[in-house]
Amino acid sequence: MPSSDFLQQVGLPHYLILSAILFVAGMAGVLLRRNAMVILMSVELMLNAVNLSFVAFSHYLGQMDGQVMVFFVMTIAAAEVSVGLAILVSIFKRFKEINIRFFEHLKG
Amino acid sequence: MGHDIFEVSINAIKLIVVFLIIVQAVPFLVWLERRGSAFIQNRLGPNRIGPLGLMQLAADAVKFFFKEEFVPASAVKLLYYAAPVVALIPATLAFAAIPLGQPVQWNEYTFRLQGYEINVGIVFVLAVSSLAPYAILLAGWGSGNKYALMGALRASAQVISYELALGLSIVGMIMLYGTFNLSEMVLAQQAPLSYSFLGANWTAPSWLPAWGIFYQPLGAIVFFAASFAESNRLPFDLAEGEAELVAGFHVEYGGFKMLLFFIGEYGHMIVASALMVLFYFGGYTIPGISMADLNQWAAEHAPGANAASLTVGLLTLLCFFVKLALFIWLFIQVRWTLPRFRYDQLMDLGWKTMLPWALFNTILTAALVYVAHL
Amino acid sequence: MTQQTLMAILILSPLVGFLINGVRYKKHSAEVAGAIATGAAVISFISALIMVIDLVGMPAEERRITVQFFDWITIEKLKISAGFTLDQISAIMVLVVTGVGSLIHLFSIGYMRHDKGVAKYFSYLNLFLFNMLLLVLGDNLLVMFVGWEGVGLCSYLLIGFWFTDKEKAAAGMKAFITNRVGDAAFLLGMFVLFLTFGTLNFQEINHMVPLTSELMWMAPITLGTLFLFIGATGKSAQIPLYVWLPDAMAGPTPVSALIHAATMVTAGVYMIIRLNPLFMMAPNTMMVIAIIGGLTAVLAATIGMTQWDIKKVLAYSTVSQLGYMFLACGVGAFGAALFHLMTHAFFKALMFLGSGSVIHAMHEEQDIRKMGGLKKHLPYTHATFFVGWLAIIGAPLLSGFFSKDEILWQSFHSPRGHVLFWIMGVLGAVMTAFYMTRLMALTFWGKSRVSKDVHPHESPMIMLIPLIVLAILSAVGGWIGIPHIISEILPGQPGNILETWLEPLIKAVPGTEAGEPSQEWALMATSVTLAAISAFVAFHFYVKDPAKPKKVAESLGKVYEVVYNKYFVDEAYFGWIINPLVKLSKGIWYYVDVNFIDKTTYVVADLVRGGGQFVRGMQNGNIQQYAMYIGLGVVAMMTYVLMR
Amino acid sequence: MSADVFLFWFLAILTLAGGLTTVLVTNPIYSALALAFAMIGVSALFVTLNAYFLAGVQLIVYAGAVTVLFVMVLMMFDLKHEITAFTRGKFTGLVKSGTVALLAGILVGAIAMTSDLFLKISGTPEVALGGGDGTKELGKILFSKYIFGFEALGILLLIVAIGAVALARSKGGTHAKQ
Repeated sequence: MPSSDFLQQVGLPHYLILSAILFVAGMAGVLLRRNAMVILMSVELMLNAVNLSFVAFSHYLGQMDGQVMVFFVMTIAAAEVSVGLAILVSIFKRFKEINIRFFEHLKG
Repeated sequence: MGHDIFEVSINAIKLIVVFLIIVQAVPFLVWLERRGSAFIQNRLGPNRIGPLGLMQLAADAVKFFFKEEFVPASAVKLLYYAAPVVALIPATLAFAAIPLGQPVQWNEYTFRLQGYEINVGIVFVLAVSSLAPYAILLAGWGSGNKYALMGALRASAQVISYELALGLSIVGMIMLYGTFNLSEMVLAQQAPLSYSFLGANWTAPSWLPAWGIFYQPLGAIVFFAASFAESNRLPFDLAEGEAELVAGFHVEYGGFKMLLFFIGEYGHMIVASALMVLFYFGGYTIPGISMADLNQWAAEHAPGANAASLTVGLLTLLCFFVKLALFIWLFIQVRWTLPRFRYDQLMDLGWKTMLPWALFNTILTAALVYVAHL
Repeated sequence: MTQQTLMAILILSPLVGFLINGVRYKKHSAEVAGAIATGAAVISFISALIMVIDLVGMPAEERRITVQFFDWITIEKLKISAGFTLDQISAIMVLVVTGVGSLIHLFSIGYMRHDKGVAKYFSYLNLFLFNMLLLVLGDNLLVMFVGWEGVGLCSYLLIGFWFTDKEKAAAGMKAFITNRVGDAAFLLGMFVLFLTFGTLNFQEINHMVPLTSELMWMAPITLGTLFLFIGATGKSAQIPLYVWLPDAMAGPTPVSALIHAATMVTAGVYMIIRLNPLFMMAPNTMMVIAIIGGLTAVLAATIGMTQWDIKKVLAYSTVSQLGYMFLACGVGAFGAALFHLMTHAFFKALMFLGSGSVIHAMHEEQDIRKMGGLKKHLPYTHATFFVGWLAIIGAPLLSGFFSKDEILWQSFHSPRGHVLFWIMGVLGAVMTAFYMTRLMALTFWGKSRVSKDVHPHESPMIMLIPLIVLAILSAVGGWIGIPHIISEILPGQPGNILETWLEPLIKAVPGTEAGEPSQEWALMATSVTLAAISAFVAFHFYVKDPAKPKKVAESLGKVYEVVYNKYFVDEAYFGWIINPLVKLSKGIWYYVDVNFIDKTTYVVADLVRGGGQFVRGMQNGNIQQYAMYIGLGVVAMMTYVLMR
Repeated sequence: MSADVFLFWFLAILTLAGGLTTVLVTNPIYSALALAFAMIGVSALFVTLNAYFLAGVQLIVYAGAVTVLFVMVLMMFDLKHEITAFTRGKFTGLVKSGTVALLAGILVGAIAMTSDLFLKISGTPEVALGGGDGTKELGKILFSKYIFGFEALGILLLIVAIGAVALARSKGGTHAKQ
């Protein structure tokens, strides 16, 4: 049971812990889920967790750089999703299958 | 928000009022649309009940309330029920961020005629309205109907693709006025129109206000067209193209849920027109009269400062609503005059025509601003 | 025009000619190619002339044109600029190189007309000229070394010009490899000098030299100069590295004239003259140089007396004349060395070209036993050759006489000199007179031994003009260095122009007292008379009764055999140096490379493959597992960071 | 419990619920919607951190574009509930879960080890941002200090757009044969 002032004063650690939990949850999704779509979503979740910690740091350290990083992360996330979804769509069109284990057969 | 009970309560009331504006405008707009379409098509339209058929509104409302609560068997309950509510959110939230009039100075309190003041208002409005597709998708998926699903997919695709053009067309204004704040943007448009470029100045006759459309005509056009698509209205209403998909994503909806969808759609319309007014037509400022003169005049003629600022606030509010009404009528007019696009035409227009023009506008503005600031 | 542009033209025009001819060399005809090449040579000769005239215009003390084109190498201590300098020494050398070079280009047009790769030949010739100019004009040892290597390369290319013939290709390789030995020594010398002086620039070195005596730098200087001298022996064909020059005669005759008589082989001498203050500080080196030079002069002369190939004879004569120059350097008479270098360039080029004309006339026949009585067939060639002969055997008032006499007098008189050196010199002179007369006799005089199917004919004008010009030069060229004793009795006492010209750069050996005129007269008379006698003997042998030489040879017996086979030097090299080297390297190849290095690399390769096989197992295409590896990596890293 | 603290806990719980649902729910559409929920929560958290502009961008990019794309694609695929939503192999599943647990432990440990330091920091709210939202500062730093990264991202986006179009046009990826 966390102490009461942990509940009372919200500080950097709270945000960090939150983002850590989100990150780990996303990682679990990436590692354990079978649906490629869901895996992509989990990746998004991880990225968001990282963004959160970035913003928290930039807020509490009073520096903008963290927010810039968030900017970049968002851009890269968008790019990654668009390509990933395009690949998934084209594979699904062809094989009617988005189970991650199935992708092992796409060698060569 | 507030510091003492009076201010807080006033603000709370303000929020409720803003919400009600959206909600209550809808029946009126429905009536307006029906009458307007009737006039356009040489009909009379609803004119039986009450003067000018205005009681029709009440009748519709009653009908909506008392319709049967119907859920298709193949529906996904949760999503089916969630969709209409979600549909309500973006419009209302966005509208709440729009300054409707000059802030009223009441003793030591300042009341903005606006749901809430946000420093990055434009971004907020865009962000909120970018949530619109969810309602459509939820509805389409939830009501387990292939027409609905297709409509939903179309609609959301359309909305996403036109968001780009929409956002880009505003960027020009943002660069010009250097602010994300809607109120500041409005105030920046009150000065008399004058171009100054590389030292050369040209000032228009004083009755011509410095509206954004004079600086960003291309942006204005693109924005206007894109806002049509955003609010899923003709000529872009493929989501509910009666011909191919019965009624699009809200086939399965009836009664009050349908009404909520209506509210969402008309809310979109209102927000779009309001943004049009804000960005390109000087917001709540009265053309030809700068705010300073207005305050001056009010201070002379009204008893007491509070009354003066109140009058000014109301005047500006009135002016804003007049402009808004004009644009809404424009929406209706367009709806009943233009035919509907084909889907590929729609996508071509969005991606191959409007997006490039918006980009061009942005780059041009950037270049001009840069040169002007040299 | 500024000095810079002039210098650029002087150096670059042969390069341009080389490029023009070198590109698409199969397309150019002999005339076009020759015109281009000769034009390039002449242009650089003219610009050199202009610059030298400027030089003469300057006051005697600062007669130096230095042009720094750009900084070539800059490593913090080592600063080398592509700089070129024209001073009294390089002026003479440049004039000789470009002038004689142009003449020989002209000659080649006629000589090489019927050759297929004529344009290639001319491009090589121009390239050689360019490199030679680098060598001569470079104001630091490195630029000189570039030229040094370049001329070596060109000599290789031109010796092996007819590379389809195995022996000629082999001769080219021999020359190249032998030069390598010298070049290695040259490099070592450069290193030593750089370590000692911290610079490679001639001026700076020569300025520092006076300080060296109190800085106790004798040892490094002696070492460096010795190394440089070995390099010189390589390039200038001295004992023990002279063996390549006679074989180098495999190349076209004009090449032999230009490279292996007039210019390239004198590079070593030039280098020593260039650094004369430095060598002055190293008496031991000077002694070595003198001994080697004298020995080479005598040895090569003895071999030359027995050869039957016209060009071989000339080659050995070249070697012995180079020996003279080194002898002069050794006794500190650098001026005399330069003087002899110039005159030798004239008359040796003349004789080579003349022999070329003879060979041309005899349809590529080089054996003088099959010649004789060519006088009536080729009168002009004979006349010019005659002048050359007089010059080389030191007939009075011709160029060879003055330079050779200068050398002999100095070798006797200079404090670094010794009577033995003088004796060597005189021996060399006598033998030179002998074999040159023999050559003349067998080639031009006496009754013809030409086989019936050969019809000798005089060469075309384009080949005769250079001969005539060179003949004039080798007749009068020596008059710029008339010794005092003669100039005193001459009307108007012209004095020793060359000496006064070189005076600021080449100081006399310390402790030289004024020579005794009577003594000098005596020595001069001795050498001249001895040479005359031996010439007469040779004439008697080979024209009056040709049976005599055979008898003499038999009477000498073994000795003659040894001399005829060039003292078996090549065989010795093969037996004691080359074959052991080949064996050794074969052994190393087999035991070290094949059995050790390759084997180890195989083992390593197998290890890598095994590792790859193992890792491949992990790479099973299960993306989530990869993600897991990444996660584990992150965990590891974070644990490290936290535990640290 | 003051307003902002309450806000934080509220949003935190919201976001966590969204994230966990994303991972745990077997119907991909629900997880997509939950993801959108989490995104909105995160952007709200940004607001509590005074990063208004980023909050807006977060909504537009993630909630407005990315997740909508997910939902649309899923609806096109029309997937039923998966029989095996989670990895089946016992051992690998264990190992992976172990990895996750390890990472979680490490992260929490790290934060715990350094939390006092953070608390010290968190004592001083930001000053450089001049109180209100630092949109202007963000723009300035983005276009001065990080301009190169910005340009690079632009190029990246262009390439991605082209690649996505190419993929979408190709009939079923590399194995296309008709």
